[in-house]
Amino acid sequence: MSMTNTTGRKTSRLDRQFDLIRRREEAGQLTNPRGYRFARKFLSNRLAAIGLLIFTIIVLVSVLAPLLTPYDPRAIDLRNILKPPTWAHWFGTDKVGRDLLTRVLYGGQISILVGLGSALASAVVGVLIGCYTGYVGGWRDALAMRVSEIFMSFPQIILVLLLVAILGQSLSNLIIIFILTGWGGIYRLARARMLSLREEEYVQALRSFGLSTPIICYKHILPNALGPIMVNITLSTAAFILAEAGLSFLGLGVPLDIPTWGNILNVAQDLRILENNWWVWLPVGIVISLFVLSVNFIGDGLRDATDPTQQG
Amino acid sequence: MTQDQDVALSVKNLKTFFYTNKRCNKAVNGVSFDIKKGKTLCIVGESGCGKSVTASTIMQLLPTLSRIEEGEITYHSENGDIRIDQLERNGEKMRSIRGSEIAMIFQDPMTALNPVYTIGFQISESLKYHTDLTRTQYKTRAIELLRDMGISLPESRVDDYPHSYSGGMRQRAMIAMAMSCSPKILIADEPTTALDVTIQAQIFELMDTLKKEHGTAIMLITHDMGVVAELADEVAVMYMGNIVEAGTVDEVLRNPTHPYTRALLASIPVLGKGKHQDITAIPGSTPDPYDRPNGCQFADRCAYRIDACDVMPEETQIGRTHRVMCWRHEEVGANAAE
Amino acid sequence: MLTYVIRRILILIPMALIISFLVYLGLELTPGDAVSHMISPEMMASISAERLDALRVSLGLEQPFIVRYWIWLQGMLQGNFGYSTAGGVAIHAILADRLPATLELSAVALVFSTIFGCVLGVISALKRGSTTDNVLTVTGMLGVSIPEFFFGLVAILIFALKLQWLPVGGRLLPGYDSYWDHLPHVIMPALVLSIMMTAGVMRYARSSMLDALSKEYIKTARSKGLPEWRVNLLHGFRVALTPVIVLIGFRLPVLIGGSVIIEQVFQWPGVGSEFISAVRSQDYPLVMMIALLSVMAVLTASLLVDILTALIDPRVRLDK
Amino acid sequence: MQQNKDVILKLRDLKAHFPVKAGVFKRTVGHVKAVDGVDLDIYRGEVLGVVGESGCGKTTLGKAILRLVESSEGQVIYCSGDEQTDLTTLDNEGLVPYRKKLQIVFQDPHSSLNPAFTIFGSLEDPLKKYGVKSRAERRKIIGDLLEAVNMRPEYMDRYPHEFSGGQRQRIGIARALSIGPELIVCDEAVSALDVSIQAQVLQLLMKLKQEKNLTYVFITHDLSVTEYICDRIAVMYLGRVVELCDSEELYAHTLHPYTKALLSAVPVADLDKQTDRIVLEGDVPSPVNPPSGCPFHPRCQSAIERCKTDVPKLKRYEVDGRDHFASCHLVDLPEAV
Repeated sequence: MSMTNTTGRKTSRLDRQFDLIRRREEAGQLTNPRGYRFARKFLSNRLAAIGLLIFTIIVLVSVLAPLLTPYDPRAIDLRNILKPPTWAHWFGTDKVGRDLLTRVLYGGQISILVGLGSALASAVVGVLIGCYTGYVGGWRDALAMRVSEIFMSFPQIILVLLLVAILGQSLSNLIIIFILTGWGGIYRLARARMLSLREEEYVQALRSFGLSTPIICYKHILPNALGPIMVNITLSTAAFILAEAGLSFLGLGVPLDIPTWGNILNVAQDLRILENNWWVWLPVGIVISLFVLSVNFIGDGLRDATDPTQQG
Repeated sequence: MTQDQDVALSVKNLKTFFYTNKRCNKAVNGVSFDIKKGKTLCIVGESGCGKSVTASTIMQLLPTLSRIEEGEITYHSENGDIRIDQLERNGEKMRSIRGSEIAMIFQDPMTALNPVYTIGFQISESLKYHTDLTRTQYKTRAIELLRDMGISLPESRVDDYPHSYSGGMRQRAMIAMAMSCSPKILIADEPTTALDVTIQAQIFELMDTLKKEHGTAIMLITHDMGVVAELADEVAVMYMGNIVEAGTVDEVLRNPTHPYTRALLASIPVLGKGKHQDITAIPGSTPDPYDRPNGCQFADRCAYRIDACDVMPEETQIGRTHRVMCWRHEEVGANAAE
Repeated sequence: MLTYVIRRILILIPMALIISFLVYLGLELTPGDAVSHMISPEMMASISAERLDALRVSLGLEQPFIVRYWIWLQGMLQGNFGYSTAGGVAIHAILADRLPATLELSAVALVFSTIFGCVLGVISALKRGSTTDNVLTVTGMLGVSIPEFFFGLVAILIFALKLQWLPVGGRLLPGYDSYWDHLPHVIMPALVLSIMMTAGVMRYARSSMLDALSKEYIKTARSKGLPEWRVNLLHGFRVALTPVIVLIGFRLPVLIGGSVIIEQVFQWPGVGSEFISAVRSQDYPLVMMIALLSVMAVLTASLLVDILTALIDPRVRLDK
Repeated sequence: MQQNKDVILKLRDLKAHFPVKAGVFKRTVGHVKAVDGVDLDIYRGEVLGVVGESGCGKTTLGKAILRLVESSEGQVIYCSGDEQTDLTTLDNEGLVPYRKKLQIVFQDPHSSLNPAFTIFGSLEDPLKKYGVKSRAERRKIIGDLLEAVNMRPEYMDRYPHEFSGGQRQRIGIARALSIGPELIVCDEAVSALDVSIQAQVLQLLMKLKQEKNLTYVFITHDLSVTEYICDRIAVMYLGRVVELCDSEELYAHTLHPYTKALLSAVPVADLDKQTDRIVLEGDVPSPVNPPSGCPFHPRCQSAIERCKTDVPKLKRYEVDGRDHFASCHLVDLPEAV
């Protein structure tokens, strides 16, 4: 079937796409898509699908670490110090002969826990406060806003280090600190969404029935704000994983005896290791980057899938 | 068809399709009409009927994921005919027509003006690209234009930003911008839908004056039959991408020959006819553009439906200017005359 | 406009006061003798216990908390930031020594990332869906996903250790102090820091630009027959610029955070690496002062951003 | 006065002012006088039209009746038999029994339904609140409601985006009906619909009114629709009612110059009925600083000196033996009537 292009302009890549769509449309092959529009759009985004795959793989191998490797992440083996990758030790061994692959896998458990856990927990805090104060407005809103402004005017790493200096170094402290520094962003997002959603007519309809504020704002309005909130959770997961890695790299994050991705990288501050023993820091650096990249891909995919203005 | 001397722009069998979300929407599916000098052509129809797309197509202001499939848009300029559909979208030739030969005003004056520039700046942009005026003359001309459009204190208003203008004033400023280079054709895409009736009356009076004084051809897009009755010289009624009926305003409103036109006129309350006027609702709703009926697009809602309606009716000329797309137009027309 | 600026400043003052109060609270709660925060260690060593008590009284330390805070605040405003517990050095001297290095690094990164981020973001948005756009998008994504210190480590390995083009770290060797001598030192940390920032700015500039381009007035501008560059830059970019500037203001904390780690990686003698060593040695006065300083920097930056957006966007300026 | 009719709602000097804040300290520098002293009686079983241009306060008036916006002064008195309750004095709890009697239908079919819930999900919570405990019963009620608005009961498990504008508007009406109200405020209920759908919804509203003995306050800017559907019409300008009378009376003997201009400005889809348009000058003034005297005087073509200083009161006139209220000094002049 030949397409008549009477306009006489040269055909472009876009034109060829259009021709294909039109041909299929006229042949009746295209029907209104069924099923979840959201899932379809998300998975048709190639990067998001790749991201989801990488994310799943890394999470799975970390969680299943005890089944996948025969080594103990803390077992010191002084006969095998700083060995390059071999069949026995795929990622080689570190300064005290611990198997690096094992440490990367077990480290993933902690790093992902810190990243995902802090992101979810700070999202819960931020959303609970943001939804309510954004909906009711008035002095509660003003107060929450001021408090978040104070938290957010500290650069995150400064506040984290400040709290580390005061509270001391431990895994739970780190998560608490991340929640304290992380709730502000998602609070603002939730509040901003509320400010526009509370003007929607269905909200006024609910108010005209005299329904209670928590039911209106958490049950009825919140689901409509979930899209951007989900995107924000993925982005803050990425940010927290980077922050954990950075802090542990400096030796100020998770205590050094617990393996985390950042703690493994800590030794790379030593220039001799940096120059001579690439396997100690390069693989784990790549794993962190890949994981954060996959989370960011997922976040972008979520944003496109939840944004109704996106076409394509 | 013989070419009238006073036709400013003619559209023949125009098809514009949209390709969003990997689907093909035949938004405009073969429409033909002429815009005549010094006359107002009203294109009337409900949302999604393709009336705005037709306007954007003439200006080549379509979004990226859409294209002109077929048909001709010919602009009869003083220096010979120009086939607009063959010009490059944002090419030099198209740009030289936009704004200077054919100008457009939009539905929502609140969003159609750039909030970060003064009204004067936005008017002078047109002047800069289509006239030989100097920089200093821009402002004088902009003030003149604003005064012509009935804006009080134009000397100070010209330096204001759009958000300090009211809706009616913004639409006047839009018209000032559109008229700045004395275009031959003015396309108005629902220019008063966002405005109040008293302001709408002001804007229509202004457009009427422009038509009379400058001989501008006006293509007015509207959904309001009242506006058609008051302003149009000619009417084209659109439904789902086709012009189902077209003709002079007398022909179409007094003797509607397409069932859709008839049903539309019967479904709207008319001011002054009192509480007991007969109103007949049109059953059903407009079809999904991706799941259109095969033949006549109105068939599913039509009281005159027959089996033949499964095939798209042809356009029939029933008077010199009156044409209709319906298999049973004779019976419909006869009923209307009763 | 003036009302607007005054309003912004008036909002800022209570914020600054509350934060300084919190910092003082932190200082009081952390271990250490309050006197030692306020007088120099030499003086401390040379006086007797009775004199010390007398000094406490004269410094107002036996007074209620809020009064002590007031005295401390007055000192702060006169430039008396107290003394570091670790080295016993006056904090203002440490800052005077370290601040220029940090400012140098941040300024380079800020300017570089703003310009390149905007340019690349705009290109990406204008060529939406093209190969250029896809490549830029994925690159940008990589840029925000690789930890900055890892990026720095790879850079050190390649350019300093393997190729030996640039020094591993530090700012100036003793004895060399002309600007050209220290240029090689600044290149790597500044570029690493800039590239991280650029990716963020680019992603944001792209979406902001796409947003602006979808507006109705873009259609109006085209309908006037304006050339594409004018439509895209004067009508699109000009409007897209406001959120980008706001973002850059918001990213200042990120920049400060990034520079803390980058300074450590490259042994750059700035405030950031000082901060980390202060945290490690639990030198609370210094930790608090640097934190306070960074907050003040953020607050000042947000004020500047507000004024800047008001200047380029009449809606902001004339709204109030 | 029409004493014989049964009043359902009395508005007495109702005002809704919103503060305008400006300056360095965000002090209140003035008030948007959205509704500025409205006295109205709404009779049981009637359709009262409230018309006016944007910014005249008609929507605020409708929402103030339901306490969706808080009024700053005046009373909204709900009458039932001898019982009279001022709704503005009640707290949220006290208001609950009256919420049941008064409901609202909104303008925008796209934002009036929650996109995250099915129709059942959106409609069931009010029913729960008003005592329908079992889920099966709620499904039954909602199914019946959908049938009442000419839709299939099984549609209750669909999401709003699966419906067209007209269908959504009918669902909005079903929602308003769900707890059996006596009075429904229709806030521009058909304005956002396509003309071919408008008539369907209008006829549905009329049918329901007959069946359920409802009272409507019909807020709209479309005078043609008002004439067709309303028994009485109140014309608003800058927060006040400037003219109030029976629908036919308003069109037959227009008293207020603003109403005259408004009526003449409406484009009529009838070639034989073209009238001379009265084109008003200028825009509606800001409700923050309404003009002195009669708020309409700067745009009024027949304004006299007195209009600039004296605020005209809404007075009763008798035209052909029927009540007709208007607030205009000119009507008092002997040559006017």
